Amino acid sequence: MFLNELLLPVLMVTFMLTVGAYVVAVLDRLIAGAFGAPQAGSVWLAPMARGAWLMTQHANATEAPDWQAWRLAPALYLALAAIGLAVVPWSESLVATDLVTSVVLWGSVEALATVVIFLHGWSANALLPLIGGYRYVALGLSYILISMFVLIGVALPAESLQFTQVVASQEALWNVLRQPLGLPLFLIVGLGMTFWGPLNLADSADLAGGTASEISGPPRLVWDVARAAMLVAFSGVAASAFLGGWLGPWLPGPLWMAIKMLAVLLVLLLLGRLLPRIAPERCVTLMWVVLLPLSFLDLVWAGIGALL
Amino acid sequence: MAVSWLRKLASRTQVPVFPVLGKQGDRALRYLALSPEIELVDSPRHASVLLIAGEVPADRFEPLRRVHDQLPYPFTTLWFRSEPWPHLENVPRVEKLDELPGALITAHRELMAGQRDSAPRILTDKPPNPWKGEGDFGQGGEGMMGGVPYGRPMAMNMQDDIRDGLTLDSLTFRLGPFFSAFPPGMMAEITLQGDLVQTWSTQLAPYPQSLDPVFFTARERPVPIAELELARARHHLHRLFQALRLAGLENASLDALRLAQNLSTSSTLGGLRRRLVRSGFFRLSSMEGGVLDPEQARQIGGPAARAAGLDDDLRLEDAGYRRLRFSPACQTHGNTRARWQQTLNEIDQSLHLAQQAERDEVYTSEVDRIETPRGPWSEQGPEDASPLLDEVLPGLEWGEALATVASLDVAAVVNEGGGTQTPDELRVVQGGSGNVFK
Amino acid sequence: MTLTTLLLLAAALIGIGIYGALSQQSFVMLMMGLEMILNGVMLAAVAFWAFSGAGVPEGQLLTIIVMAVMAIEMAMGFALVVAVFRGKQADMTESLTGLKH
Amino acid sequence: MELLTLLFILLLSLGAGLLVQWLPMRHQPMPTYPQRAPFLGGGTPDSHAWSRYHVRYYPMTLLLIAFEMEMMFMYPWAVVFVETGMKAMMEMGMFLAILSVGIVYAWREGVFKWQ
Amino acid sequence: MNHGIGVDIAFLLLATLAVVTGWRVFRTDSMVRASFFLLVSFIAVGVIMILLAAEYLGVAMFFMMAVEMTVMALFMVMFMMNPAGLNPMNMVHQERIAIGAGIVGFLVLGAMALFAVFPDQPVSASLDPVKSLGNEMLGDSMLIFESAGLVLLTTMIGVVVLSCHRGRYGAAAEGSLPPGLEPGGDPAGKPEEDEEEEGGGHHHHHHHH
Repeated sequence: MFLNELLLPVLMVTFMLTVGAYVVAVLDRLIAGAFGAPQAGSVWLAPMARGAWLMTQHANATEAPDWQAWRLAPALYLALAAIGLAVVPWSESLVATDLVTSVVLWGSVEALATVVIFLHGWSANALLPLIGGYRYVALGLSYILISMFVLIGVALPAESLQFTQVVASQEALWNVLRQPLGLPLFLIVGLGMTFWGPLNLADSADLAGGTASEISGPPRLVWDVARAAMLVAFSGVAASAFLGGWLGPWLPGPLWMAIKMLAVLLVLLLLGRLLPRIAPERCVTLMWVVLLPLSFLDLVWAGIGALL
Repeated sequence: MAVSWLRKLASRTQVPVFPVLGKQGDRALRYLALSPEIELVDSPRHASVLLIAGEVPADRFEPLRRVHDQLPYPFTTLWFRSEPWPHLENVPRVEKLDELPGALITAHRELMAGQRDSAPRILTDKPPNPWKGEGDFGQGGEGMMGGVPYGRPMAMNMQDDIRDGLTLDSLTFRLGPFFSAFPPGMMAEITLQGDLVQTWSTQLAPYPQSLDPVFFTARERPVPIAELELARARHHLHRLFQALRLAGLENASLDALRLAQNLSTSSTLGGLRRRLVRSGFFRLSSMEGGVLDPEQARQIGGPAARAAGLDDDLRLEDAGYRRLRFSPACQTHGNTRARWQQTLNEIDQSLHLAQQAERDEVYTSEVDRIETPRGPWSEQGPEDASPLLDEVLPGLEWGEALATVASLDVAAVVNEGGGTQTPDELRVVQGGSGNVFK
Repeated sequence: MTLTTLLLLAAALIGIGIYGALSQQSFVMLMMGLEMILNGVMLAAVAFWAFSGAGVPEGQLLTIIVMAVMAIEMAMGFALVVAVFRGKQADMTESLTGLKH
Repeated sequence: MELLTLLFILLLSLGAGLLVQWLPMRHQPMPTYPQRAPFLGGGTPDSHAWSRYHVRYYPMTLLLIAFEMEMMFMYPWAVVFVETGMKAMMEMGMFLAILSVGIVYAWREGVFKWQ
Repeated sequence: MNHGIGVDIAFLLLATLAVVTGWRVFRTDSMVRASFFLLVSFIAVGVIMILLAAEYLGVAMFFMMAVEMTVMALFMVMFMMNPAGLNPMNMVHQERIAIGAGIVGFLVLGAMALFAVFPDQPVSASLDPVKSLGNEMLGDSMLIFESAGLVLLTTMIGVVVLSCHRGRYGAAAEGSLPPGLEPGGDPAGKPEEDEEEEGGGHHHHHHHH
């Protein structure tokens, strides 16, 4: 019992955290290379070399930071990614923690991510990180509603708030087809919660790295790994909610899941490379005035679909 | 044991370089942007090597010392075409552009292998204000807001907010001259309330930029229009590179740079432009800010003026251009979006002109009054327009303000040029093969 | 974990909340005190629901309504703080003693 | 039991995150004051960055609090939606309509702009 | 309700966490820390709720409170002087009375908890709390549900009216501000603000930059 209920989940999540973050780094590099970024050396070794360099670099300090919060924020972000990974089902029975309300728990992870990223920007007590943190809150408070509507949409046909049930309800037809608006909207949420690519309002170039502009060495390593791990956790949730999770012919469930997660990751990283960073003000307006009504529409669509 | 293994691995990473740009250092920046082993970073905290590229004038030594001391240990420095400070020992200096990436890699590897010590701190370890021993916990503050807790005073509300009725604390600071989103060498004192610019005063003008030698030649004798127009397009593409990098379109920015490098009369802008339009660069990025009124537009001149609806262009007075039936294209809104659309149109126009001019072998006829990519050059060359920013930027959100700075080409033009470039630089600047006039 | 221990915890939270709401000078900190009281109330409601309400759904509904009260209190409270600050540049309870100014 | 596992995973990853930061830093000296000054491209700030920061989107956050409350009602509704059928649909339609009025009003008032 | 020793330990730890962080809220100088201490207190209570089988309410507590406390932090920082507590401060009044009231409150409520007799009717294991809540909301308590929607709409409108600049000064200042007509001059089209609107003792210097 101990083995099954404690050790196995912990091992699964740890494995996914490390391997997932590595895969994200490699994929992003490959995509950048495909779009013409100059590259040298082995793509496979590069993330490790970078990690090793960050481990040798000393950690920076600012004049009067909020020390506890500053060091806690990257670790907490990593912990949130771990929780996200823990609720992702790999097959009917292979799921780290099968909470009855795991869909809501994921919503909470999204909300808490906003807190953590804000804290990261705030606690450095420096101007550029501060602006980054506040900008992120504008984004974080805007995408959360969209995410919730979209996830409630997938909970409707499942009649449950549990990801295993949500996957099981897609036996006949995947949600990506049943609720065509859902996945695109949800992908935007994913870019938002990892402040990736077009929604990188927190760590942007015009703030010299934003919330990360004052950190170096190991804290930066944890922050980067956490961000990549969050992307993996998100792609797991997206694959379960919209792409039928472990469902699929021929191959075993976990393998299907891995393939689908990779596909979602690929799309996210592509979007990250193709789109420019959105202006914060435009982002808020867009989220509330265009995307939120679209997510209403998605919910109504999902509702009608579930009743028919 | 384990540590040496870690360091060995660390030495194989892409070398994170924080560039400090001196005069004409932007060439090195562009060269490094396309070097595979080098990663240019925006914050010294993310760097292992501090690169001083080009000669830094004496009035910027103090900021340079500050940035130098802001790199976390272990780090090293490299001086490119500038004299290292005498009190720094064993500091490598590099002259040739194509040796630069190699030198940076060596510096990083030696640093990781322990063959080279980390650079020393230059400034004394003192807080900005003495504070030890004051206040309840020795934090240095007094009462609620007074004193200098931890060496710095607290922010106060100094001025009313210019957009919203709420008056909260304003933050005043000086940004630059080594901030990557600024034109090289520019420093400004900025007051923010929230992320909104309240006041902006440019304190150090950007370094005068040197144009392609062909513009200086054109002031002396007629030159082939094709060559002139290619140089113009290249100048604009270099600016586009900076702006796209700032906007988070790293790959597109490298494409712009490559296009600039390999520019020839057969180049077209179509692909890049399509890519920018499709990516939503004109719709998603900060594009509404920095509207110039006609007076301001006249002050700055050049494409920025044409983007604000003024159709001044000295090329109109040139018989050679008249033969090519040149007429300036304009935008009306005068904001950042209009400026980039104008810039893209002008690059396109330049390429077309170059193509036609090459076919018909057209030369310029005017030598006293020429249109540089920065603006008209009649009696005097285009002058520094950075004070204009003080009027344009207040009221803008931070990202909008920086996008506006990137879209305005404010730096003056150096008055004599051409002769200072070494052959390898020319190759880099002109991109090797493409140019038919060599 | 029994009903009694849970109610003691709730009482402790409410006690802290009462202290906060009465002692704090600034509006926003005062609101924190109120939130803390509601925190205790919600815990008590769920504890009753779980241990002596036989799981009637009204118990859960009560908690949700307390949460709604909290949200409305916060939203309106902050809006008022903004409005007051706009007028008086102050966020202290003392500054609102007189309505004439 | 799931909850305890989840708590365990949380503590473990949090601990790992902190440990990776703390272990190499044990022997590192405190950086000098010039290094600790905030990076402003060589410039200096007049004051600490911590201040009464003017959040330009504050009306939006208040709107969100009210809005988020709705989500509390939506989740249980989703679970019983199919078995309740059309009635749930109508009810939620009404609910969403009320909310949309709120958004449209807020938009017209310029709430989503930077104040 | 039967549960293992693990649940008891977890409850004890969480209860301690909730009380300690709850107390720290009023004892820290940094406003951001205060709001996030409150958040931790809420989260601890939320986890206890999940332990009590209120699985939905507990988790909902996380996301509700995460958002509310973020907003709380934003506003605390906006309106409190010295928001990060760089200088220690103690902004309390009538503290003795408040402490007394707090203790009395705790004692009275605690005594009720200890001595009152409550019916012992635990939740049956077969109950699905989320479903029962949903059915209740769509059944008997529908009126509450719908009126909550209306109340929230009123809140939204109230919030917008009270907090928005535009409602008081007209729409001209929204969006980006036009540049000055002459160098260094006032922004074009900026409405003249009504000096009488502003009471209190603060000084205005509108047109000085």
